[in-house]
Amino acid sequence: MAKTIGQEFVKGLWEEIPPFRLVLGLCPTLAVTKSVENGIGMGLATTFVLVCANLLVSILSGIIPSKIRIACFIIIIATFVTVVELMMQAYAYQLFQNLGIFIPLIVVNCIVLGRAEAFASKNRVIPSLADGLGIGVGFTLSLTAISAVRECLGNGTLLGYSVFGPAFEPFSFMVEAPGAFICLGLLLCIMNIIGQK
Amino acid sequence: MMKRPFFGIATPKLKYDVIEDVQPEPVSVQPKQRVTLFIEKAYDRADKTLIKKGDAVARGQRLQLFDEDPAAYALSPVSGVISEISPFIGMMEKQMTAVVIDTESDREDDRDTAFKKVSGTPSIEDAARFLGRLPGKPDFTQFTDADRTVKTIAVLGADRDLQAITGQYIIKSGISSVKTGIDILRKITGVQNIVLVVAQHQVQVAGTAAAGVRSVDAHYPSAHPEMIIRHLLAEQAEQGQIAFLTAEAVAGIGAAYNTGELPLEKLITVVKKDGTRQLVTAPVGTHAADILGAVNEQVENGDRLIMGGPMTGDAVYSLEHPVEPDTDAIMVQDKEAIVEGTDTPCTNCGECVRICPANIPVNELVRLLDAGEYEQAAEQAALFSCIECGLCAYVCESRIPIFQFIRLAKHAVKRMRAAEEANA
Amino acid sequence: MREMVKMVIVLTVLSSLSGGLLAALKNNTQDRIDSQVLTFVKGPAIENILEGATNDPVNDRFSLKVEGEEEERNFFVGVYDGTPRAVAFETRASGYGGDMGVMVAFNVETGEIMGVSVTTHNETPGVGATVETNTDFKNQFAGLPADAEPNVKKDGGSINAMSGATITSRAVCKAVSRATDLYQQLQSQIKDQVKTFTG
Amino acid sequence: MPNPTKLTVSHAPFLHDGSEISNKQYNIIAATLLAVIAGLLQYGIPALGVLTLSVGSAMAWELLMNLLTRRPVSIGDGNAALIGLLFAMLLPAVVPWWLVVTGTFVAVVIGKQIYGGIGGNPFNPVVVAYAILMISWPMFLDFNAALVDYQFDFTAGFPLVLYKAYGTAGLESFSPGGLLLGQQAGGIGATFGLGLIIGGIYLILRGFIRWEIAVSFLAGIFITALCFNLYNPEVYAGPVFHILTGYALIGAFFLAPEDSSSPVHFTPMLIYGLLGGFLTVLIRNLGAHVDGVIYAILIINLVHPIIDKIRPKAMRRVMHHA
Amino acid sequence: MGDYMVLIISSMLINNITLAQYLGICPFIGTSKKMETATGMAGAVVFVMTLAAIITWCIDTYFLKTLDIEYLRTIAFILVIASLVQFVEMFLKKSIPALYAGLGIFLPLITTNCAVMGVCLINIQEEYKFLEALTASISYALGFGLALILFAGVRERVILGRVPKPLQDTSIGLVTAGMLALAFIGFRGLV
Repeated sequence: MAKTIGQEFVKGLWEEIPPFRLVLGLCPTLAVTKSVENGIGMGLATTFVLVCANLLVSILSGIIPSKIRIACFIIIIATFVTVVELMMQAYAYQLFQNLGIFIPLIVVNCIVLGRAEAFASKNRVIPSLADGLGIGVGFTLSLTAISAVRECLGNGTLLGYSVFGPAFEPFSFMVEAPGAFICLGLLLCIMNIIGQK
Repeated sequence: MMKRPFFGIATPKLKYDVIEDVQPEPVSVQPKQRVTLFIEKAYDRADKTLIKKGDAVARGQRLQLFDEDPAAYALSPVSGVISEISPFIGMMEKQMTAVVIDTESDREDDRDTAFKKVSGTPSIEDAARFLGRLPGKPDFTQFTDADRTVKTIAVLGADRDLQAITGQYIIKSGISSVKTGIDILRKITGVQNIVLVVAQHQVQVAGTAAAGVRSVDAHYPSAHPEMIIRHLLAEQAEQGQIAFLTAEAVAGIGAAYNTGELPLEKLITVVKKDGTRQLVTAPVGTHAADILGAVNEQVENGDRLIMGGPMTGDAVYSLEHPVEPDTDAIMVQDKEAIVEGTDTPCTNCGECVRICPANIPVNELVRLLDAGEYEQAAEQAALFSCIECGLCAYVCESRIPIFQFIRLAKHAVKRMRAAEEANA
Repeated sequence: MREMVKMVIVLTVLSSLSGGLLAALKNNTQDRIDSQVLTFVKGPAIENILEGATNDPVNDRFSLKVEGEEEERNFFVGVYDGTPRAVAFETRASGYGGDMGVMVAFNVETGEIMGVSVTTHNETPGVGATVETNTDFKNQFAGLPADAEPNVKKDGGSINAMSGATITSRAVCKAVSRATDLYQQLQSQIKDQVKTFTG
Repeated sequence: MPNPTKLTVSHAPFLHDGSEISNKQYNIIAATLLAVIAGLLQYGIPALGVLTLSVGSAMAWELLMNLLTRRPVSIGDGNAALIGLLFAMLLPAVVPWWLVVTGTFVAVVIGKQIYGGIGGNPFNPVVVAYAILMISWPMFLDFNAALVDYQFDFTAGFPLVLYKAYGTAGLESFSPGGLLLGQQAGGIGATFGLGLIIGGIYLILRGFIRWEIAVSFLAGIFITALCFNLYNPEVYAGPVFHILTGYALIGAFFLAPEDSSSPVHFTPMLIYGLLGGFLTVLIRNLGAHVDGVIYAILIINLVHPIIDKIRPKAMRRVMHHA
Repeated sequence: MGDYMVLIISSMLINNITLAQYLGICPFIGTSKKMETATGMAGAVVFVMTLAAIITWCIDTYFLKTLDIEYLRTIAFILVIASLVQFVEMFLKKSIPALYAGLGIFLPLITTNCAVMGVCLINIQEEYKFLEALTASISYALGFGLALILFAGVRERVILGRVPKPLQDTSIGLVTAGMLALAFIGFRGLV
């Protein structure tokens, strides 16, 4: 039963990769994946919060009375979200502008609270760290993949560099809201097909 | 004949066939060699049956299967010897018992007299005991069921299904027997209000039968009991207050008490491949092959033989299939004329919804059934409102066998509910 | 009871720790955030309208108190050929998707509008949002006198609205009108302040 | 018994009215012919190219999806061809080939096949495809730009663009008769109003589309446009103009009544059509889009499952059941 | 009056919270498989979102802004929303059990519904005045409810279709939601 630290980490990259396997955190997934830059930024911000929150929750889980544990988790998560928010304003303002209210909204991202509640509060520090890091990296990878598809098709660029050359007419539907939904739906289908094999 | 009209703006209407003014006498057919009878009871205790293989039976004799179950019986239409008793699975997994009797022509005059002895004093118990398998299959449990009080009897002199003219012929030629039957029914059931329901053109003839007369209009399925209640007898539409009997059954009851003899010749409309019709009388239990042979109808590989009408009958797999007490028609369809069902999904064209006489949202229903959501279909899409007329499948452009889907679903839901009740 | 006390203690300690941490972080990043906001939010718009200025207008700014407003307003100075000739400041008006900010630059010598540029907006992508790039629309404001009250043609003015985005166009006009009002009100103070920025 | 006759056994009912999916699809294709031929005469070879490419690629996508999903090949039912045809009818005569192929991909694969093929799609595939393309490449679908190389003996502008830009002032050169005969710029098969009306009436009479939807859609346009027109005739064009321009007629007869994405009960069909017409004019007069038909149809497609719940109660069974 | 009309239509339809602003998508996908659940969730969201938006607006304006501690906004808001949901749940359970029976199971889900928090933040970001914030919140909530119910209507049908296996459930749900968003683009400019 007991998984090694490595396994805890790796499961976030495939078995439980959000948002494909763990269908959670759809809002930021759809909202910020217009460009790869935003996708990675959002992924890293979430990873930071996940890791820190998991770490602190697993340390404090002995002290926190179970009745108010959710409230405590929320305070912890919200603190780290605000830290990210402030740091990003100070050092990566454009990214902060692009991500908009989705930075404060990490606080209600079900993935973060879910990991704190379901994993970190029941496990020791090191596995919790690995879990948070794994899920975080998995989330970042997913966001990068989705945003790569959307940016390539919708804008003809990748990280700002032109991919298909000037003759390509960007399929700008992909960067609009309906395109985001349809793109994620089809990617999910592809994941399902791969997963079946 | 039954194709969609070129201009299809209005909902198609299927018209009942009307009997001709000059209708030739029915052809009388006798079974060759053997007849087959069905008893509606599972053949599960083979050693306890009252009738055994090799028993000699007389014409009109009650063939009861088990001692404790007097409702499970058949009436032998011929004299002969029982050559086989075997289980038979009918539609919807219905467990039945098939009894095959080899006819013996030299015992033609051997008649069973059990009924004659009681026919002087008509009673509902005797009627249920002897007359329940007369042609037309009168259902006497309607009157003996403790859960319901019948206040009106509707005698159906119109034909329920398309193309058959059996009911109309009974009204045309046997109205006096119907009248006698009605009088006897009044006596034995105590129900005074008896209504004769006939096709429009027969109202005058029916008026002589001294009963209230109602007429159904010319469009299918207005002669369906549910539709008759809804449109003609709505004022008495409390659950279970109306009992239905066919005119043929009522005429049979009349004849039986008049003569003391059980009438066992079933009147059947044979619809041939070319669409022409022939009336036939044959004892209940006569095999389809005998009847078709008598009217010179050739059946080839791939053709379809239908016991009953084109909308609600059952296609059978053997020419040896017998005429049952309620088989009003036998239809042969050429293999070229068969429209096969398909597995195409519903296109939501809505023809079924517009033609459904029970206002069922058939498009939704068929989607639910296709997805296997039977319970939900019963709750949301009015599965049990279906009166099983078959019109939805008739107009379906995807050619989905909707009617069969519905019957299967009803069967499944009923079985599920029964299982739940048993467990509860 | 003991559990209750424990709950209260844990919550209090946690909250105060969190509050303290954030307060400290906030104090340390405050200045950087302020300059980041100026650079990235107002910066592009200022550079856009004060094109060709030899100084860095985002740095060369002064603030003035406007009557009836709590906070001081920032004014950005553009230096051309060694003389501080232009001043730009932001006004707001409500557009289609909420408030939008418009940076308006005035030539202090002639009193004419030098240009307008949108700083923040929340307009519909593909419709009102084209205000960011629609130079034909924005160029209509350049050269208007400082007492102008621009208006779209539909409302009887002289400005051609962007097609399909009347509300956004209207909001820009309104913001520019506010700017001209403000400029006239503060003209003398502005001129005094601008002079201090010599090359 | 030796060698018994083998009978066909199947389920009741044993009669069928002979209607079939392919028959309906081919009839709808036939009904578009007048409008399509008029479009071909007007726009020539390029239009023919777009048309054949669209129909061909739509069928190819359908075949590909049939193979991928391992389902019976369904290109024979004509639905894919019809989707391709209707899609081409909406396009300008001059569009790049990849736009056509992408469009039919969206229509057939995303609009229809992933919902399980014919009958599964909650939205009209053609409309979905066109709306998506309109978001992505509006410049290629701008009729005035696309048709700039053509010389016509009538005002070759897309009436709705002129209307959007200049109000009723830009519409003097259009006469109802001219519009009816296709003297306007527009989609390959969407300009010849008379042809569309004849085709639509044919389909209604044959029962292949529901008159309730087509008529109420046009009535919705008429009433709404009339209200706007009466309120301010200077700014808002009259109802006849609205009905005869853009995709109003093709929408009413060929797009809105698509079976799978429209209701089946009587009152819902009327509501569906009226709402569609109302939204069309609303979007044209007030909205950001030049032609409201596409979005109006998407919106009514969206609400159709809910309005289709307005239906007569199913009959209560009264027979006694043992 | 006209401004409020603009605000209502733009918040409800054009800038629909889910279909244009990507908020509240998890419950949007999660509770739309059945019409009944969708209606329940829609009701609960309208109720909680309006309350939460008003309370957080007041806290922000009269507390955070006056004390100049706006950087604590995220913490303050999430705590307010979480306790509000708890309180509403307790209140409904005691005083209106009928409503609780309908909405009860959806209430805990709302805490992590980012649409609620999102609307609170939008109100502050847009610098709405009290009445504007109230109007916008109700319209956003109604917009969410409307989209959810329409989506459930479509989805009930799609679920019964023969959707290929890998696309079933969430995958086809997202694609359908995309088409919903596509339809809502039609409302652009309609004010």
